Amino acid sequence: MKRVGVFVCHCGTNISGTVDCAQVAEAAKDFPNVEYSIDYKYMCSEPGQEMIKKAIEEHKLNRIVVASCSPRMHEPTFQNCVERAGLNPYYVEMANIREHCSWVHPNEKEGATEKAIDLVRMAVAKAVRNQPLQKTTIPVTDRALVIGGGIAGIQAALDLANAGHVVDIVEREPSIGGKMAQIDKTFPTLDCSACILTPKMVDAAAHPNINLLTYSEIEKVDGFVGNFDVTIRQKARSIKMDVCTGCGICMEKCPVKVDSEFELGLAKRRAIYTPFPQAIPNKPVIDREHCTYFLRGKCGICSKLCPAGAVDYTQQDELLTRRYGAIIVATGFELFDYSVYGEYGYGKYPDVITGLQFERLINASGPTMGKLQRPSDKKEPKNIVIINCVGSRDEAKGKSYCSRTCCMYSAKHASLIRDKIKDSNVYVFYMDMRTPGKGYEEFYDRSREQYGTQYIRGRVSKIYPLNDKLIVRGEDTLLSQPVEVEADLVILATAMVAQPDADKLAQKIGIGYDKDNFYTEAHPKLAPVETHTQGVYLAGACQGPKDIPDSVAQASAAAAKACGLLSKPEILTEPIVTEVDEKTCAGCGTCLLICPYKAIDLKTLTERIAGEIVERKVATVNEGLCQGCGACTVACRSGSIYLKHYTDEQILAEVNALCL
Amino acid sequence: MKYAYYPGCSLSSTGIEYDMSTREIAKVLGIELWEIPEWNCCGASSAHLTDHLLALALPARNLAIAEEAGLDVAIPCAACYARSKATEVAVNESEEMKKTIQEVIERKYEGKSKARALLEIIGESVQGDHIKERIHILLTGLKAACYYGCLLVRPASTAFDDPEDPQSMDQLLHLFGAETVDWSYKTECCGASHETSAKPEIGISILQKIFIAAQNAGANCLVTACPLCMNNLDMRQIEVEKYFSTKYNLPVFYFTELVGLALGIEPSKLGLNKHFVDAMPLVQEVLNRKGGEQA
Amino acid sequence: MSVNEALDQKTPTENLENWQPKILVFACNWCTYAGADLTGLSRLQYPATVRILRVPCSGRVNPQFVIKAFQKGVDAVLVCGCHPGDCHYTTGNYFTRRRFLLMRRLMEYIGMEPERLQASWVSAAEAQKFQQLITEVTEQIRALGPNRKLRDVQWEQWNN
Amino acid sequence: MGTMEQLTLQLRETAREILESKKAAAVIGWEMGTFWYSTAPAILTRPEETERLVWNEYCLNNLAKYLLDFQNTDEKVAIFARGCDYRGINRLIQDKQIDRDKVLIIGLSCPGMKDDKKARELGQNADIPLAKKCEECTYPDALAYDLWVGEPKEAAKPAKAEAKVFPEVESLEQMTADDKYENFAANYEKCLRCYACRNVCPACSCRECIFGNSSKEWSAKANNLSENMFFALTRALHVAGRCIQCGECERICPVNIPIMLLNKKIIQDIDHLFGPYDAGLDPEDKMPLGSFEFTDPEEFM
Amino acid sequence: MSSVELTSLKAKHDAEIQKLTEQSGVDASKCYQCGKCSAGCPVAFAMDYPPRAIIRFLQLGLLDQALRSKTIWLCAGCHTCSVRCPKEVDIATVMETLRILAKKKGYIGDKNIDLFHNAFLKSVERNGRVYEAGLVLTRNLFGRQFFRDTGHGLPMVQKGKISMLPHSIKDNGEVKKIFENVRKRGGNV
Repeated sequence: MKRVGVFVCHCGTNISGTVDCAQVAEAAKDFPNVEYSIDYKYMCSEPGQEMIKKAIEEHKLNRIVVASCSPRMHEPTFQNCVERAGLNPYYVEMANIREHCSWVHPNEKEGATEKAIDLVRMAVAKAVRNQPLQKTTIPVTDRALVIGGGIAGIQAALDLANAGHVVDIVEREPSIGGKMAQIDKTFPTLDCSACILTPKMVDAAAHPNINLLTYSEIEKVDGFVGNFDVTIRQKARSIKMDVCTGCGICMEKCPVKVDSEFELGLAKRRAIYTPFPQAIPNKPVIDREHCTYFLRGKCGICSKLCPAGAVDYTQQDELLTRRYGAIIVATGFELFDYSVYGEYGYGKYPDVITGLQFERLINASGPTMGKLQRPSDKKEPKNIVIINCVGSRDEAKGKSYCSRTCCMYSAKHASLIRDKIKDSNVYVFYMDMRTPGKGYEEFYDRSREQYGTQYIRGRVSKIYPLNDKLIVRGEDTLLSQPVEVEADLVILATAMVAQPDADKLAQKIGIGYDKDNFYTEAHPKLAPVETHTQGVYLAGACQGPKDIPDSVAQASAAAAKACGLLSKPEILTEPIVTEVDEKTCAGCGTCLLICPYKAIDLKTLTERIAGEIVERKVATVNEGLCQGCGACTVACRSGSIYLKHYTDEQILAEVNALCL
Repeated sequence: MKYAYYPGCSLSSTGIEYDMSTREIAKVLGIELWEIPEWNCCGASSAHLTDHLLALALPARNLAIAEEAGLDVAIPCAACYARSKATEVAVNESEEMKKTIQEVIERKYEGKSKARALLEIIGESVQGDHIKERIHILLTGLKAACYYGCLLVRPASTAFDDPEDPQSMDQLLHLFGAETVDWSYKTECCGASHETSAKPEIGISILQKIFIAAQNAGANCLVTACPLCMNNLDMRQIEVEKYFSTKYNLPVFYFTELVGLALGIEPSKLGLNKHFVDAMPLVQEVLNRKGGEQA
Repeated sequence: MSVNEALDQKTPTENLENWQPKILVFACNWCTYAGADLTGLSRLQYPATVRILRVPCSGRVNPQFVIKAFQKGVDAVLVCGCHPGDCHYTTGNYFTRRRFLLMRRLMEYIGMEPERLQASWVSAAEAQKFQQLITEVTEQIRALGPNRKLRDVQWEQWNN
Repeated sequence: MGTMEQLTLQLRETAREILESKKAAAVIGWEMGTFWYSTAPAILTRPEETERLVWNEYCLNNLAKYLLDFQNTDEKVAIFARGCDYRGINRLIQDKQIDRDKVLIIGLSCPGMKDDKKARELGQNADIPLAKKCEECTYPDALAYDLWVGEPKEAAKPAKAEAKVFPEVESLEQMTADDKYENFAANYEKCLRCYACRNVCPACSCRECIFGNSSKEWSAKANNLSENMFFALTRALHVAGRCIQCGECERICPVNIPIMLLNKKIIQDIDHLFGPYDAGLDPEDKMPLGSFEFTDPEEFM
Repeated sequence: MSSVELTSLKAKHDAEIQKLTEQSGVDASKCYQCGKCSAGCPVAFAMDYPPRAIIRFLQLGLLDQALRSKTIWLCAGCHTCSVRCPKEVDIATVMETLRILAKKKGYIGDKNIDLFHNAFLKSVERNGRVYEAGLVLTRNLFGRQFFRDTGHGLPMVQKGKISMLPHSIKDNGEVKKIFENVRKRGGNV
């Protein structure tokens, strides 16, 4: 038997100044199931709440309607109140007769009172249909997964580890370090990238709370916040990690030479290799695609030479499944492949290089030991052209966004070139200079004033070879004249783009990504490191182009968010989620298409029909993932998926009540 | 394969050798060309620059006749091709435009008959092994700078080859034993597509760049697929040489002439003797190698 | 009962001069409901013709609710939610948009005046927009008069 | 192309072969009905039964929905399919009601069926017009199939997807609001709520329809005009973006309600608002109401 | 250098520029003035304004300046600009549309060019094709240039490249009808 109590609040005169509260309370007495109805000055006050509690006891009320201010204001107050009186908090329903009534209709007293009565009638109709709901708790596994071992991933892992949480870093390359390890100097301070990165790499490797899983990839992510079950593929390294001493003899003697990924094709590496000398872990892997032993079954030199006997050709990929409470995605970026630019030679001209290749060319530990020479004939270039916005701000090439770091790194390159080659000329073709960072504009100023970089406002239309030069043709749009530079070397400031498989990873984890495959934050301003999937956070350039300071800052922010989650043994979940009526669900899967959280899945139901065991598919909701929007319920034709607390029945009851 | 053939005005006059060589090689390659009866001028840039509808309607009549015969149209001239393609695209993109054009030309054109560049058609017809048997002479010794011009592969949305670095002509010539050079003026405008020659100094300096680039790339001839380019590159070459007191000596060929040569067709039947920059010495050179290099 | 008879029967008995329309507003919890709260906090006035029904997301609003509302005697229905891109649940309002683009055209097609089913994006900050919206819709519906179409006379008789 | 008599023989031959070789446990086709102008769906399981199969100008039934009879079996079922059956089959596949690999589609090219009601009126010797749904058909042939009966041919498909326009919908749109409503009401005043339209519809495959399920709030007990309209509009919304335009609902309606007028309106609107879409061509495609674009129009917002 | 008063300009030409946008199907506001078009233009060196500046004129409402420029007449229509534009602005089409409009307004940037087109089209209308010797040499031999280029003329005839005899196609006046129909629809032919 439903016994409803109605409590009409005056809110001082805020409500009663316009609405005849006594009349409302009186009218409510006639509504179906209403056993008790009263008005009072301040319902939210201590005596007001006492009044409710007492009425519940005295009149055996089991549904409560409070007509007062907005539920966004005091719903929790009254929920707590009835809970203290021994009722389920979801038995409370509120009628907003202040913000939605008295305050907006001060000159329509009669109309406002009539409206308040309607609103209470609606609330009563709904309250009668409210079901008890329980907040449930989910245990939280105190272990974090960081995907990606670049600077963002390392920073996030260190912060979490220092806060006392165990962290696994999964990195698909043989070493952590990421793109920052390839960079020579960093703007705007020009300090050496390796000098500030490698200590952090060492810290991460040595930290008792951090486990490195290099040469590993994410295979599968199941579960939900606090309880992600992640399957990690540890690729066969062909090296026994616990035996290898990292002496490097194997790498010296390996007969196979292939382009080094780390040196971006500017140098060779062996088939057994570490990507770079300061790699962590500093133990090699065998590249099975190129290793003679794996290709032809012969060779085995590394195995023969290894003093520790660490080479193991029989190693297999291993799958490892672990449970994590939180995931930080820090998978970084890739560089735009400029070979789609026919007008820049489709990547055919050896002396047209990318900014990152330039970093290797000018790096003291790079293929030329830091001597700047052009790839084709090893000559020292005198006239160097840098072209900004290659692959960014270019809709025709599919990327409309500004890559955010190129203006600055081009200014850095220009300065570094002039540092190395005093009699060189550097021309930077730019469209707009974007230097919104601390000390950035000053850095750009120095590249012009101190280093004499020539800035030309215009996009280059064509590069073509003439003898041993590259003719670079552009317009100086400030002069309104076509200009040409006879360049020895052209550096393209290519854009940062999402990892080529970013979408696939996002689908595995269940997070969103934008048209450019960068991961989508939960809110661009107020939740910039969260994702729409609770417990998954973003750090670094996987969310959008970012420079090092921004990546590090975001990594620490993501770590702080993850700490907040991991520091509690369990979390409460909102019980307003959807549920499936398996009897009527036809398993058509339309709801799956609608859910933004991938909270719905199909499962197989086995049942007995006319004596026969049959199987059929029905939808099932993961309550840990469902956020209770209810969009799926509308898509369900048979009404087989419903949102608790906002069922069709409840909403229609309100509609009916409004018309009575 | 059978195609409706649209030679266009140039091919019955300045570009006559293009017409001759096209018809000759088509015979050998088994391509049946049915000349569109009483075809009209495509309107060229004159119509294009005067009235949008006129520019679409003039080629539409030719396409309509071809459509009636159920044939796609083979078009040698890059300019005629560009105009006709524009019509085909416009009709297919908009029902309204289709209706308007049909009303203007007072014929039915549904956009089914496609405008196709001769280069593309020939390129397709030589695919497969059968062509090997047809080759009489390998064009060894030719170092061709393939000059596609600006209209053949633009706009990019409807182009049959890459607008910055097209390959179809290069591949075609490779098949017949010629070398082609990698150069970056393949699709730079020669200035002929429009009346820039009303200001000769403009045309001259554009042409000069093309000749220099071809020379620098090591080419000993230019090859084109457009009678307007041909006119400009061939006839004006001497003029440019005079103007800059230099000598390029780059014979200019239609790709069809070279294909014809390789197929063993007599040079005069291909119109090779009709060039301004004497092409015969180079042709002779190739022919003389015939003994040693016969396919 | 013929159609015309049915229509006649549905003529409300109230005096039309004092008649006030009954407008149902579906408001999403995160934007429009909060926007309506702000309208109150800002003391912006609008006619007492609307009844706001709170839903978590405009994506929860089933077009069938609209038909039911008309059946039961509502004069107009407004569906409100977050602006595209601002949905608390990321994508809910994009589905709302598709559903109600079709629904609105369908209702117009069967003879419902388009003013009687409207949709609008109102953010938590757009108090003024909410005020104007309600004022305008009320004016439009007052001009149209009570809704008779789709009404379920039987239900009304049984329940009153 | 052979005559329909010849094709009937081929149909039987094909069906027999399938059943004999056990490629499928049953074959769904058509057999003669009570009258010369009627046929009925036939579900055959034994080779000798295949002699009952016919393929004539009155094979009006869409067969797709009969596949649901085999929902709980593991056996493969063969089904004859023209364009409309084919689209119906895809509808059921997309709605996960049947597995593609449990269906053996035998493709047919349809010349268009004749109007059985007219046939009854005019008699056997008269020139009988095409059924309305066939007159408007844009996909007469199965677009993909496992077997094909008849002359091999490339399936006829509309050349380019364009937003559809239905003249009868357009003319209705021109009417005044009150006339529209009167027209709508007059149509649904007649509705008996027999649910034949639902039962025959390949897009209606719920285990339990909300109409007739008393545990759900939607279905009112009353059978009055208002509730009839609710039923009509709800059904139109439920098949929105999913209707394959087979026209079976309208054909089957015992009181001749022009049901397709609602469905076509929605189809036309979907085409114009979200881009041309024909349901049931590809079970993998994005359903208009199961997806969205950021750039969808905002005409009413 | 006088300053440009932008406020009134916009209002004055907004409608016309809007129409231009519709006709050409090209939205000049997409352009961010990078100059890639002008840098790649084979005739930019001869122009009074680079193509980029023409687009800029349209953005600001300086329609007259665009219409009176030589640039629109010098454009060779090679579409290099359009192919390379990072914002997918079809500059070549803008040039064409401007030229047609300029002609309608009687702004003829280059008399010779205009005369040539008129004569060319007249020939097409009359004969269905272009045959006259002066036109056969497509542009090279036209008008005053004819004499300058007589050096080529004679060999042309000798090489059998020019027929001196004009003749018409037997099209039952279809081509003439096309011109007429275009005129009926307001075509500026």
